[in-house]
Amino acid sequence: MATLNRDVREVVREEPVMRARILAALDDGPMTIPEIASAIEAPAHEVVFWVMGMRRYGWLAEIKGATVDGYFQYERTGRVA
Amino acid sequence: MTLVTRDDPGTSAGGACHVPDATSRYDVLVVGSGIGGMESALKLGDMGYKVLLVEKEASVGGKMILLSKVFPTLDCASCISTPKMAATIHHPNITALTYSQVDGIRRSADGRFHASVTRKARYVDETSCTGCALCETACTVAVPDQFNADLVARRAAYIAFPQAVPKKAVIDRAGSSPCSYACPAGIQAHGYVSLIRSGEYEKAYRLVLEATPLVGTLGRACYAPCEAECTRGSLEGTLPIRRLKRFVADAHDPDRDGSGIEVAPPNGRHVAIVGSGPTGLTAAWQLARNGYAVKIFEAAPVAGGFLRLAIPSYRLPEAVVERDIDNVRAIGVEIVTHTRINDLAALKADGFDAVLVATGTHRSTGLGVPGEDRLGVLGGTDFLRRVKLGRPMGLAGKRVVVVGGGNVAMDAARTARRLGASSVTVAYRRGRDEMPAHHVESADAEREGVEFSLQVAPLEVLGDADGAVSGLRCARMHLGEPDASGRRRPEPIPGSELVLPCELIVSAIGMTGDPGAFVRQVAADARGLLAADPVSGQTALPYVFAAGDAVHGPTDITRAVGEGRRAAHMIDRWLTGGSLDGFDDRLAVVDKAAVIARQKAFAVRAATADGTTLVTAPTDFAEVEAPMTEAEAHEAAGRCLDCAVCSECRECVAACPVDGCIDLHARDQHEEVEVGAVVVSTGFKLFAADLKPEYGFGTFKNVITGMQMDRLLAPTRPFNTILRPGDGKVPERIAYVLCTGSRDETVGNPLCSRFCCMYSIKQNQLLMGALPLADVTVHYMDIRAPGKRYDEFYEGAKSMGATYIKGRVAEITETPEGNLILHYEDIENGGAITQAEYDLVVLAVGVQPNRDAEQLFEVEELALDEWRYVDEPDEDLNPGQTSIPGVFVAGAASGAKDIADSILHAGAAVAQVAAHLETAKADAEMLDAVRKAMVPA
Amino acid sequence: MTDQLVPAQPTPTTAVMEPPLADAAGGRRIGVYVCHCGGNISDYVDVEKVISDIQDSGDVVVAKTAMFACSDATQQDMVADIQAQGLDGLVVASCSPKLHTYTFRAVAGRAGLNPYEYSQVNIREQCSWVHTDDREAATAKATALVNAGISRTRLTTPLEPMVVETLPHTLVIGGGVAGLRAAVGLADIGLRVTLVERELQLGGWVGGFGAMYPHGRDGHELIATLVAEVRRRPAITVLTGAEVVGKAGSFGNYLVSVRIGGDGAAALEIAVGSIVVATGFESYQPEAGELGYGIDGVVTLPEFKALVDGSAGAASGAPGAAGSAASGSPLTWHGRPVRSLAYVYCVGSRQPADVEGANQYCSRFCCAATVQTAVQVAGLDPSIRQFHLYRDMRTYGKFEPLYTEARKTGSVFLKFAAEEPPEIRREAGGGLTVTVRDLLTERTELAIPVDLVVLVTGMVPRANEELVNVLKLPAGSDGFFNEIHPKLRPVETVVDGVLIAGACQGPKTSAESVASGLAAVTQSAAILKKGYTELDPLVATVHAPACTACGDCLTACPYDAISMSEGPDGHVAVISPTGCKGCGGCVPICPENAIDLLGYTDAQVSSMIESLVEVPA
Amino acid sequence: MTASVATEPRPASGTNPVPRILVFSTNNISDPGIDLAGSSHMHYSPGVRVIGLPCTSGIRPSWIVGALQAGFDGVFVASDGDECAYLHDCSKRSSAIVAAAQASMRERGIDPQRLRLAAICSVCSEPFTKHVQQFSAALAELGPVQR
Repeated sequence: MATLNRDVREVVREEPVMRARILAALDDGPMTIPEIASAIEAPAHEVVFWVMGMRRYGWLAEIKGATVDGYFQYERTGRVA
Repeated sequence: MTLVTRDDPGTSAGGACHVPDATSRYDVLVVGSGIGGMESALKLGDMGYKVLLVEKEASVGGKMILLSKVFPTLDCASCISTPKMAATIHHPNITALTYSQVDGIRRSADGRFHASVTRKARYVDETSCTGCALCETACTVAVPDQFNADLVARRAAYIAFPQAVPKKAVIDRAGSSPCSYACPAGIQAHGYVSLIRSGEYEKAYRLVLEATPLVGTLGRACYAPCEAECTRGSLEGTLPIRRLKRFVADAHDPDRDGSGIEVAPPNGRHVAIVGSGPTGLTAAWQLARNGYAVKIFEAAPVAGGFLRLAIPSYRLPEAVVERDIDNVRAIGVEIVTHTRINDLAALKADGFDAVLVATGTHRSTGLGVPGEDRLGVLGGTDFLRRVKLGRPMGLAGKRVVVVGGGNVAMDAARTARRLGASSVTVAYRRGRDEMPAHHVESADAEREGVEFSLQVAPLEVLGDADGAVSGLRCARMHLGEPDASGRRRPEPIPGSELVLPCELIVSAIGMTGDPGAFVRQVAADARGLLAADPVSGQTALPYVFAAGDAVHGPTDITRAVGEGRRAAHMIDRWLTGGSLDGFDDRLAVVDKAAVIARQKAFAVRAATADGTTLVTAPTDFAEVEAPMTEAEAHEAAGRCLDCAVCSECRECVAACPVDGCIDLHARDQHEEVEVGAVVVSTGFKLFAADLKPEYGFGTFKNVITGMQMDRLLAPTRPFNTILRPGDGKVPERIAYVLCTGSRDETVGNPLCSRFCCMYSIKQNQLLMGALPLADVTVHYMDIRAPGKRYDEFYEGAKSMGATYIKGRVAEITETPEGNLILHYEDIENGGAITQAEYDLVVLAVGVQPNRDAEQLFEVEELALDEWRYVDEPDEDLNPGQTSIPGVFVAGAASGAKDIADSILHAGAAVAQVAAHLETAKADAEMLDAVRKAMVPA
Repeated sequence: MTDQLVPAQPTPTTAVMEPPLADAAGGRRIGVYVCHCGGNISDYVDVEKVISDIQDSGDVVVAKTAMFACSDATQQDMVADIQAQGLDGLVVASCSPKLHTYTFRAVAGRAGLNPYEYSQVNIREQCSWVHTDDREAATAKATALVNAGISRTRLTTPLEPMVVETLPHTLVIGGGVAGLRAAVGLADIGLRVTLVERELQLGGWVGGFGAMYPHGRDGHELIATLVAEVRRRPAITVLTGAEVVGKAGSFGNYLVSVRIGGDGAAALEIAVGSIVVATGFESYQPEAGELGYGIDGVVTLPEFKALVDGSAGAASGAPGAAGSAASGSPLTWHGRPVRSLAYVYCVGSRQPADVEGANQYCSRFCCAATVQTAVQVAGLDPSIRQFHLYRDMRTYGKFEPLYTEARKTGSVFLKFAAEEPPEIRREAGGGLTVTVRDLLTERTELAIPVDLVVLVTGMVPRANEELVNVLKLPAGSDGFFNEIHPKLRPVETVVDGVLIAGACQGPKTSAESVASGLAAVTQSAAILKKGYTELDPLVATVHAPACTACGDCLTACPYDAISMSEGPDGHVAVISPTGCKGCGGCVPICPENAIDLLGYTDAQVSSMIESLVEVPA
Repeated sequence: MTASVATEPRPASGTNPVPRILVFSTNNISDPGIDLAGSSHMHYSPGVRVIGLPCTSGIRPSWIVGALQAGFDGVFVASDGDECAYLHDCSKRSSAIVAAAQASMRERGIDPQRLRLAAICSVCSEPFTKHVQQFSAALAELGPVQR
């Protein structure tokens, strides 16, 4: 797949585009990164960038304390714009 | 491709040229504010010396502040460095310039140094920024965060890191984005694209409104010079920037969204604008929002100039223009039509403080051949105007010849097709490639069935006795040498005539101005173009400004809009007593090659489909280009490369609570300083791990560097906890590969990097504390723990359960789950090549010299050692002394050092700096005494 | 130009109330400023309500909000208010004190108000931003915080930074490479120096070395150069055969006693501003039998280094002059040619923790010193076979090429495990055999016949109890002197103005010792160069009448800032304001509550607690 | 649960909506950590109020007891731990102060659980938030101090 090893700069740059899709995916409830990746059909390592960027700027947050098979779940915080 | 020229400092104003103040003097210049630089500056300051500290990043602190904890005490790096950072900034004897760089240092004959320092524009006023980070939250551009070792995004507007000192934001701008720079209308193309990418369509619409009310119009009829410059054009294709603008214009619903226009309170001044084309409308818009009372006088029955009188509706529907003009009316601009102005002085007498003449070029140039006065010969603009104003003109069954190769010719030809002409032929004297019409226009015309008769020039209009046209006699041409315009000059081929039979001839070979009755007040040239100052647009009558096509001849809408903005700016300056300049303060355009070079690779995306539907024989004036869907627009905007990093979307300006704190007009400032000594404390670079391809860094997502692990371990970490970057999993089996890029001739570095063993051991301990279930294995060559309490620290990690395996790792491979298989030599257990699987691998990258140090000195070269670290010619007795007298090196700029050794080394350098300054002072005093003694009594 | 279109921010509502005129005599006149921070505070805290809730507190004369407290305009406003209203206290409720303490102290200073009469109240980072979800509660909390700031300010007193005059004179103890370089460095900065050396001659260890790594410089020559530099500087007084036997006073003004000529000799009194301790190290002396030590042919690294230096001198200086010519070997031990030798590393270093009095530390210098010596030996005669039995080769940084060079010149490296050290025995035939299990070759046990075994002995702390007692120098668990902070303050000790340089602080190379000697110069100059230093006045004080002279506080202070003094009413504890670091650690120790930390007095903290708990009606 | 579970009615409603926690922090280390919680826009109870000191080794036990008697429901000591720049035995001293205060609290019938100590470093925004949230919840269960 051509997108397997995209430049970090390129992946990070797409966070604003991917935001709507990720937030939409999380409308149904909290998800782990592999779950988000399959929901939006994107590679998990790219989803890590988007989720962590969105977490940093307050769109989503992890559910503290518990992991599912070693993965944290992330949920919407209510920030919309 | 058009070459974009760099900003000419002579014409770009707006404070770009900073006149340096008189040279300021300091005792010492310290370059770099890592631990070595801070220690040097603090100690020199304590001794009473005046220190100038220059740091290229937005905060002092260097690399130490980014660490989790420090070995062997496991002190929190932040806790022990922030007090030092604050002390540095607040020291009464230290002037600390962050986000600044030393451009060059020259030693003068008296042994003192002269340095040029650039204070890079932060675009944020340091004194009024409160560090609240609202700008960062609002920013629409995401870039990798260098302070988090690229593990997470930051924004173009950002505060370096949570413990930054000073805690002030900065806006990351590499220049002007090519698209925005190319826009003659001054629209922030990059800005609205980045807003669309964020789903902020209404904000994007309003950003365009900042420049012009004609959003929908430009979204359709602009020839998009931005797209010609789009860096993405060299990849799979340019962004559809124009259509994105149309998308936001279409998405804007005034009833739902409101006008969103802020208007300053009336300032009591009145401006009259003659002509309601794009120049006049834009000028009116800008002036009215600035508090002026504006009235537009339009001779035609409708407002809009060419937008309503020339551009065919299939390209630009009337309703779109009307909606845009409503914007202007909505802020109180009065537009009177059917009113031709003959006397500009009368307007002044009527109470207008200034007048703008923006009458355009509506008069078609004649063919200049016999018979052109026949019925059936029409000027291009006249033809289009008749159609646009709805005067019936059935062309059913008629043959039409359009003479000319410009956009008006194409518009006329395509219009004629729609009116039912049986054939439409464009006659043009040069070839297809030389046609001035936009290539899309000529291509679309052809697709609609327009024929082209190229390299022909009219000789005579043929006709019948009643005066009706029957044909156009033409000469065939060939192309000779290039003329002044660079195009090859057409020359008739003797005896090569032909006749194009037709019933209607449209002459679209040029347009001229029509200065009308006020030509006695404002001079015009032979083409009817008004005389005005090329920069300000001011005419011989000081209160009269002229702008747009009426001055420059026919251009296009986008230039006309830009002319309107310029005219409004100049009129405002003139009426408020300012000098007539300062309109264009764009930053220099970024180098597209540099933009491309920022990325190692690009994923080629699907180019956006153009959305135009054309038929061979169009019969109506319905719009030919379909709108974009939201999904298309969102996706297309997502292809933007953020060439200038900051998109100038101005969201930060809107979010900042302090008025005027964020100022995108700020510019770099240059200072000259004179100092008695220099401390080079430029630190080191970390080895670029991808230079060891066998370890897969950059390819295997769960292979990270030691610095990345330090960030993951720090409480201000990029993720919510220690997770592997490949999929966000909490790692259970973690391996370290020591000596990555050190003790390794294959990468040209035979040296040991000195602290990688120790930081790895530190991380081992921290990992075992944070992830009690995790296994930690270290693949090492020799564990180098040669410092106070270092070996004890190593023993501590072993007793906590970390495993240390001697032997170099040959290769790392990846499993489909993203796990990593290390192929290594297990030296102590027989030396066989063994494999082990881990889910996270940390490469303990070593040190590389920071080549910045080499660039600092002009004339005299700063000697480097054989590994390109700053050389210390007498390290045994004078550590920190360099090859240049008065220049000292502190910390890792002279070779790998850990924190404690950097502190000691800085201390050593400082003692010698002080000695140097004292000697220089004593010498100067002695010289002074000698001079005094020589003065005769 | 569109910037001008943005309408001006609404003017901050400056709720200036009628200033209540002078309170009852003795009352304070406090000005309170509550910042909007452009919404960062006022969006979540009703700052107007805060003002109205606190304005009637006693002593508040001015209470205002400000859009930005830190803006120039507001600062000018504060200055004007302080002067016009005769304010004697200032409370600014805005952001973290880390951001603007200096700003508002300066405002107070400009207005003629003592900077310590100002209190910063953090209602942004610790209020509005953490309670964005509850405006009412955030407002109540902000009011309580401001009230606490007012309470604290009611009890402030004007304080001035203490100025300590310092003597431009440093005592350097130790005439090795670190001490000599420090003396030269101090003199070059304009300080006077007294250098005290216990031995009769200067030079220390380095003075005994020939070529040293990594630059091949000769130790004797380095010392000769330094000694010449010392002699050239009239500001340096050298006392050899001398020892420091007494110290009184405090930093900047110490009086030290130096005894010259051994026990019983008269002591010299010298007044100095700082003391640089550069007493160096001792070489580890193996126990008899430890790795064969005591067997003829088993030598320590310094012994071997001397042998090699001597041979090198002989080889280059006068060929054939030494006895080596006869044997045909440039290297001989007790007349026997050395054709092969083994180095055993980490002798006296990295000892297992379970050994009594183990030296657990790594001695840092010895790996590089040994490989450098091996290269030297190979230079004498490349046919000499050299075996290195090591644990980890620690040729850190730029020393790594030395290790490479040693391998290139024929040295063989064998790695042994700590728990399986090599065994050394003398064979009947007179030769030595070193037996080692080599980890690098499948743990093969090798018996290597050699002519000489070099025990790579590390550094141990120099025993010098008298000096430790005189200077009250703390030592770490490894026995080396302890710095105050191992990362950031490596030459300072808990005793102000007493600095440690060179290997007395921990194992170092010669060049590193020089660097730390110079770092101690810098540290001395930082406190002595100006002739005075300024100290923060927020220090502990004793309320003498309450003091019962129990002495508990004396042991509580690691900085020796507290002493017992004879007062008019008997003994009382006295805290030296220049020795006190202002930590307050003695405050809770005092059973009589007789100690207060200025700026954080019992009365102030108690009144702040009262204000903080209060929930306004 | 201890015997001090609310047996008395709580004070008049509205005066004590959330447990009030007095925090002693240190100017150089823990206070910046608490500030960071703010600049990261984390949330904790508005009952938390902070007094900054140079070092937690300087806290008088009487301040702690006094705070609890004056109306605070709990006291949290955010100490420097090993990062203390003043006292190498800071942790030990701070613990001793806490122990002394708890002894004094016991004498007065105040549950020693109302006093907590933790090392909070300059970037410990999350740990601090977590500590005071948990403490707040625990104090809510304990109910008001019986005075």
